[in-house]
Amino acid sequence: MTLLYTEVEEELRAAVRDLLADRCSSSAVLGRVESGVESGMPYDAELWKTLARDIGVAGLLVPEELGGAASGAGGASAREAAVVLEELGRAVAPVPYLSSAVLATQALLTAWGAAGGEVAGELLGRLAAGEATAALAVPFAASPYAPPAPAVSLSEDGTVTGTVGGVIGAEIADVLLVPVRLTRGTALCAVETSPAGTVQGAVRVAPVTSLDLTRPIATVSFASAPARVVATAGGPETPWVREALLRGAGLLASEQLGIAEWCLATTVAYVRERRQFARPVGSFQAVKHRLADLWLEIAGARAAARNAAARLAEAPVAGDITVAVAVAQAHCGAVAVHAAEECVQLHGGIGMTWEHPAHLYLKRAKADQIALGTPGDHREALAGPADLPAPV
Amino acid sequence: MTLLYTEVEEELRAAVRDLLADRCSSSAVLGRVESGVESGMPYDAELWKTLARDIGVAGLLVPEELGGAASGAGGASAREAAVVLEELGRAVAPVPYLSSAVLATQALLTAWGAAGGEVAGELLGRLAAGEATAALAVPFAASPYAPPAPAVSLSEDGTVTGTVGGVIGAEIADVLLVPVRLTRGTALCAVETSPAGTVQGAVRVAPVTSLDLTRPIATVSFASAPARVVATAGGPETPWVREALLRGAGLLASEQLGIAEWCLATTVAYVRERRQFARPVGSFQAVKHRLADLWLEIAGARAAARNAAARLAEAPVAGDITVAVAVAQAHCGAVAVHAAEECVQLHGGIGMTWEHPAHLYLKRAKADQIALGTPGDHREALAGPADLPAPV
Amino acid sequence: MTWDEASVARRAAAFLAEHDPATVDRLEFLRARFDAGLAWVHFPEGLGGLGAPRELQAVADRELRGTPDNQPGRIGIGLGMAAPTILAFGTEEQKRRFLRPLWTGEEVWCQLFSEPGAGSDLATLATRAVREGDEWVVDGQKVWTSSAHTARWGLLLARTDPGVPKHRGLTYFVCDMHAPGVEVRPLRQITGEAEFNEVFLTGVRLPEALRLGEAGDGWRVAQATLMNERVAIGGMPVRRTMMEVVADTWRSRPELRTHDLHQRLLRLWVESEVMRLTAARLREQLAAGHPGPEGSGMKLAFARLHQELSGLEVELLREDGLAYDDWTFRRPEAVDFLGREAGYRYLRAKGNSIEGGTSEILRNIIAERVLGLPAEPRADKDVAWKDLPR
Amino acid sequence: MTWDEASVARRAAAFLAEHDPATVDRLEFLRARFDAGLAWVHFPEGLGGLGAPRELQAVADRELRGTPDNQPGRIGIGLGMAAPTILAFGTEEQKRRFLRPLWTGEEVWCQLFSEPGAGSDLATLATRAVREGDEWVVDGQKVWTSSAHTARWGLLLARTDPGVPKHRGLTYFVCDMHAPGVEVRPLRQITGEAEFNEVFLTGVRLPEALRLGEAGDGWRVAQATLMNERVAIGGMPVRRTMMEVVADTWRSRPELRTHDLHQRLLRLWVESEVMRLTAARLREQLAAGHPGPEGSGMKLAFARLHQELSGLEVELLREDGLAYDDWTFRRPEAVDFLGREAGYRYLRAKGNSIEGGTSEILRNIIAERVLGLPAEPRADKDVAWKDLPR
Repeated sequence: MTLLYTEVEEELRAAVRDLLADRCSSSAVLGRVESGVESGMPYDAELWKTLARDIGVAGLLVPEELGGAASGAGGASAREAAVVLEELGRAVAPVPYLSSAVLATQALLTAWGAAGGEVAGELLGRLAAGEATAALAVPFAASPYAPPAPAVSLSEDGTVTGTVGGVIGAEIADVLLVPVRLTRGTALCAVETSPAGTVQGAVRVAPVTSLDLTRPIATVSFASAPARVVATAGGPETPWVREALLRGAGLLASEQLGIAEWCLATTVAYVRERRQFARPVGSFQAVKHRLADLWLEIAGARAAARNAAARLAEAPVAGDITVAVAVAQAHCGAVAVHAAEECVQLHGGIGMTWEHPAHLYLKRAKADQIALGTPGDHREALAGPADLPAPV
Repeated sequence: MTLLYTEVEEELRAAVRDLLADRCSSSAVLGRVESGVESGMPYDAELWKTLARDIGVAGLLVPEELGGAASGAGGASAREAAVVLEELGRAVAPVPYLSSAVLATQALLTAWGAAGGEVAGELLGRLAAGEATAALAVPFAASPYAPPAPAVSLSEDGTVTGTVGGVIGAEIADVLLVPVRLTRGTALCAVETSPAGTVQGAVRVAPVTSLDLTRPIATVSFASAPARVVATAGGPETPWVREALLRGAGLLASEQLGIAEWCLATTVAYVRERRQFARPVGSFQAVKHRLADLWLEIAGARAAARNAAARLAEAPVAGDITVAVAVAQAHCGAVAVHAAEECVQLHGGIGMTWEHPAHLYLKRAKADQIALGTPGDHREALAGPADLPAPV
Repeated sequence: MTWDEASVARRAAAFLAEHDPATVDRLEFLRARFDAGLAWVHFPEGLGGLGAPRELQAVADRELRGTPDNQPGRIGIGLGMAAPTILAFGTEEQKRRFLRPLWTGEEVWCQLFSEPGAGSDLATLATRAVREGDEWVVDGQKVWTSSAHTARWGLLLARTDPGVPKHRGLTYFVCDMHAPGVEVRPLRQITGEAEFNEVFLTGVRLPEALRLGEAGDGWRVAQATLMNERVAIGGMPVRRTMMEVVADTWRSRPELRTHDLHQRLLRLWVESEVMRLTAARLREQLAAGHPGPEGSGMKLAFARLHQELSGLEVELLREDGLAYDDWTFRRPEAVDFLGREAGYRYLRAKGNSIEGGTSEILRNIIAERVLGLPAEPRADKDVAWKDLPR
Repeated sequence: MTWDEASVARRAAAFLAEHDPATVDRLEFLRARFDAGLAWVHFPEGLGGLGAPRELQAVADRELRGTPDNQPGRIGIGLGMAAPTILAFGTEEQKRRFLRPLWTGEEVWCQLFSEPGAGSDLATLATRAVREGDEWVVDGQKVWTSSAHTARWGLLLARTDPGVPKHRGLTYFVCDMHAPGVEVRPLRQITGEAEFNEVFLTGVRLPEALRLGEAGDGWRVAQATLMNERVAIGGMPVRRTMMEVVADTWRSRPELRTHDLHQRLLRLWVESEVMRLTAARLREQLAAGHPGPEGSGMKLAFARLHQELSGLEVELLREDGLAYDDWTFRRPEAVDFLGREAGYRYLRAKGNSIEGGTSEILRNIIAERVLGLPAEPRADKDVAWKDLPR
């Protein structure tokens, strides 16, 4: 296991970065934010299509046998997905990668690994090929250590009914994966949203005015929506959700790393140029020391995020990944926010304006801090593995 | 109520400061530390005599009717005691002011306020006049929110037996005030240590090698030592101890303020003079900003310590002083340590040497952080009054 | 005469006897109050005051409570910055012309200091004012101007002599915001709304009579304005503190509590209390006649606390913290921390460490003016402004 | 030849076959190991090495585990700083003279760089070396010299030309610590003990043969020494980390636990783990041939974490934290965080952010060399050392 980037990973990074430089500049993202509020479609569907199909990022976690790129023998893995997330974070790219290719995909992978995973396999194939986009209908703020009980019920006629708030990626999803409660146990259901397979009004995605302009949340309601059962579990738990949240949290660290890196690089570039008192602002020692401290935090974030990705890659189905994930999230969640806050502050007034992209990163970083468990949740989860018991 | 210093308080400060400048320089304190380790007497008894008798600091909390200077009508109060503690902190003066004139005195004042307080009254008179020095035989690390159960027992023959660790001021005490357990309830007993009234070996004060060189702790053992009962209580609590710890904590904030002020002033003076890279070190912006932040913390410490002293002065016997005390301790305990740590760091190598007095302040500040409840204990105590309940 | 509490109270009673707020028109009432010297009692007679000690203003306010007020939130810059500056540096004529409608709220003021290239280093500003006969012709761009779109007058700092070091070539003007060549554009912020404006000045002609203070003395006049700005920010009355807002959220949502958040909240509660006590002590010092640069410290502490608390609130709210109340591009008249939700508070509080002097500049001020630490080496003090590196 | 794991292992086996550690005298064994090229395999042949890649040293160490070692803790400065500097800048004769007894531990080395007036600004040092014939006469005072009292040789940086800017007038010497005029006095620290010394140099005569590198080139030679120092500090192997020590205290004393301390400890555990991973990643980078100034970052993080953890441990211990283990004035040969108690760790850790480059200097290095931020205005770069303000 290495904490460095492999050559293959660097090539993938270059491909994604080139595409984003071309199609996802700050001004493009700001424009998308404006139009997205009006149209109700916050994502750049064309960009997403290019990423998913042409570069093939959607299938990085999906096994080769299902049409993806993942394999235990040197194929793609969570390490590559992490690199993609770094780049997407660096660009605050409005694409449903985390929601579809990570969260929904991980839920399906867990279901596929269990018995009777045919539906999961079929869905994974569509996702990997970039033919469909999915979303996991679970609040983005849910903690992997306390996944919410399903709020949706499955009727005997095979339809689902109920409402889930705080969901990401639903606006662009062709398939919604919904945890549902059964009389005994739980299930993961798949609901198609595209016109062909659905009843009018059976699925409603209501956008919520969101702190994060580039990845807003929505409320998803099901009213007797036709559903397929992807997997079932006998107890009150929803193992697919827990696994998706935990692995999603581990990979989110790489997105946070990307955010932090953009903020540091942009701030460094600004304070090198900006002059006050006939000197570059970046020559003032207090500014230098703060940026040095931030650099050190980010060096730590890189190591922690790489470690989480590597552990996830080593344990494609299960295994003890909690420590690596929790350490990465406890650290990276705070680092991204710190970096974005310093970026705004050290840009002075200009960083407070709508036209400067800094606020997009601040909002994304703050939302990410809450997403998939807060840093506090992840620290708390370490008390056991670190053998540092709480007071009694 | 004012948070400023009154003229009377400034005069008292000037008198104490002049005496300390004369008799308690850094080099004198370092010398006392060396000789104290050998002789077992860490305190400067002569200096203490002058402070207690000539300047009259020992009686600031003792009512005029008992020979002290305190009165509700414009006499001395906790406000003046706080000013004395600021100056003693600023000089890390090796005198038993906190142990005798604050902790022991407060325990006696609480006992005197209750029924049958004649013994307390007599002792308070001796203390106020500077004729005797007392110590409260309770661990200095005890929290006012969880005072320890008495570790000493009172026999029917009127003698006490048992051991108390972590006590300050015992080496120089003529009277030890010991909380004892009774068959039913508790009592506060007074044990004389001076030859006249004691049995050989009945009281033993064993010095403990201490972090704080200028106010070390000791272990006090009683073996059938003759004692007088000062007060009794029916329940398991020791109200005199709780009150002494809480009020002592409130006044300790002023000592911490004095420590922090010395550290800031000394550091500022040093970095103004010390040159590196052909500039005063104090002209480097990172150093300036850190010292500005420290100054702000200390401005807060002054307001909080003054507020605690003023509240204590307004409520000479009881009343709700917890918030003022807890806020002052939660803040000042950390500020003193921070100031001492910055003092060592910004002095560079010289601050790490035994010859420079910075370490005396670091050790005192660190010990004070533990004393009479840690900052965490005081914060915890605020959850109720601030109506910020803990998670369930 | 020497005013005391009783005599100010009598004056107010006599005024009320002659002007019944229930019947007199609001504006007439305010003008009469100004003329009676009960606007700001420490101002001179004839200029809205009585020449009384400043602290007696509280007596006048108490006696006149419930009568029409001048909506101080709307005209904060006029009251807090323009009025003391005009009083200190204005001509008799300027004082008579400007102070009355300023106080009654008939004329709103704004401040035209900051520029895109001159933020913390205000003295390096580039807006030019060139004398032509008995007029000045002004060209340049200002930014972060609140109330510019409602203002009748602006406090303008402009460069009149580029050939001398930057602090010495500035002159202070009252800018006629209705003059041709003044263009105001809203500046949208990260909160979605636009509290502030950019102001473009193109060939704006200001008569000599609108110069405030001597030509070349603008920096000194501006210092008075800025000092009053920081006092105003530090001493602003608040209905509820940020701590109270967050504490209420904590109390009302027990299911969101964790030990991590609890410990952090207790720390911030202590800090908040310490800041309250520090501010109270500072006010006592000011009242005792010992003002000082300590006000900079309060603004610094205030910004930090606001940011920490508002950040914690969003985190505490979890799913609700992912939502925002409104991104609509609006033009509010004042900051409203309490009327909006957690996300807004978090974003708006970021400005607290930038507006009215960044926290970095405030630390410099504390280090140099309070602690007496040496200034950094300066390359720009004795160089003509036009020769400075840019 | 090209060395690989197998051939180094064979070499070690052959060496062991000829030198049975059970029968050969310890010093003889070490000398023979040096001569066999198994001391530091990446050094040239004849100088204790094989000219092999650095990472093969681990193979030699593994194969020779359990045999007499050179007690690296005692001779850390020789191994970590003197050896690479001599290898890079020494003459053939100097390498042959010094490296063998250095490695075997027969000769201890110390470092004579810092002075009372030259700490962070090392290049401003004032110790003079004046040439007289083929000798140099040295006068000055050095400080913070560990091992000076046991050292045979010192790495000395002295000023040989005060008439040029400070970096250019320095020369690097090997100082004979047994020469007349060298006086070593212990320097007591806040921990009570004296790890370090002051060294007074009075008319110390050093032959030309002890000059290391060119006259006037001392700064460049010293940079090599310092770079190796920071690598050494960052990469020091530890038996147990400070985190493990504090965690053990936490586990063994349940009655001392509070939520405040628990939350802080969890934060530090995460930081400690992040630092471990960062160091592991840095080592991978180094092994891959991409070294960099990032090592400064590790030292910075290490100091902070050590200080936070040791401070928390004292606080956690409460009454036991008020005690100290020993104030006796002792002269230890090495720092021992583990053999002493919490109070010692707390005090000693304060030095971590000062020794070997203060945290302030390390932040400057990161800001300038890693982030490329501009240097501060410098007044001392082009001024002759003798004309600098003091």
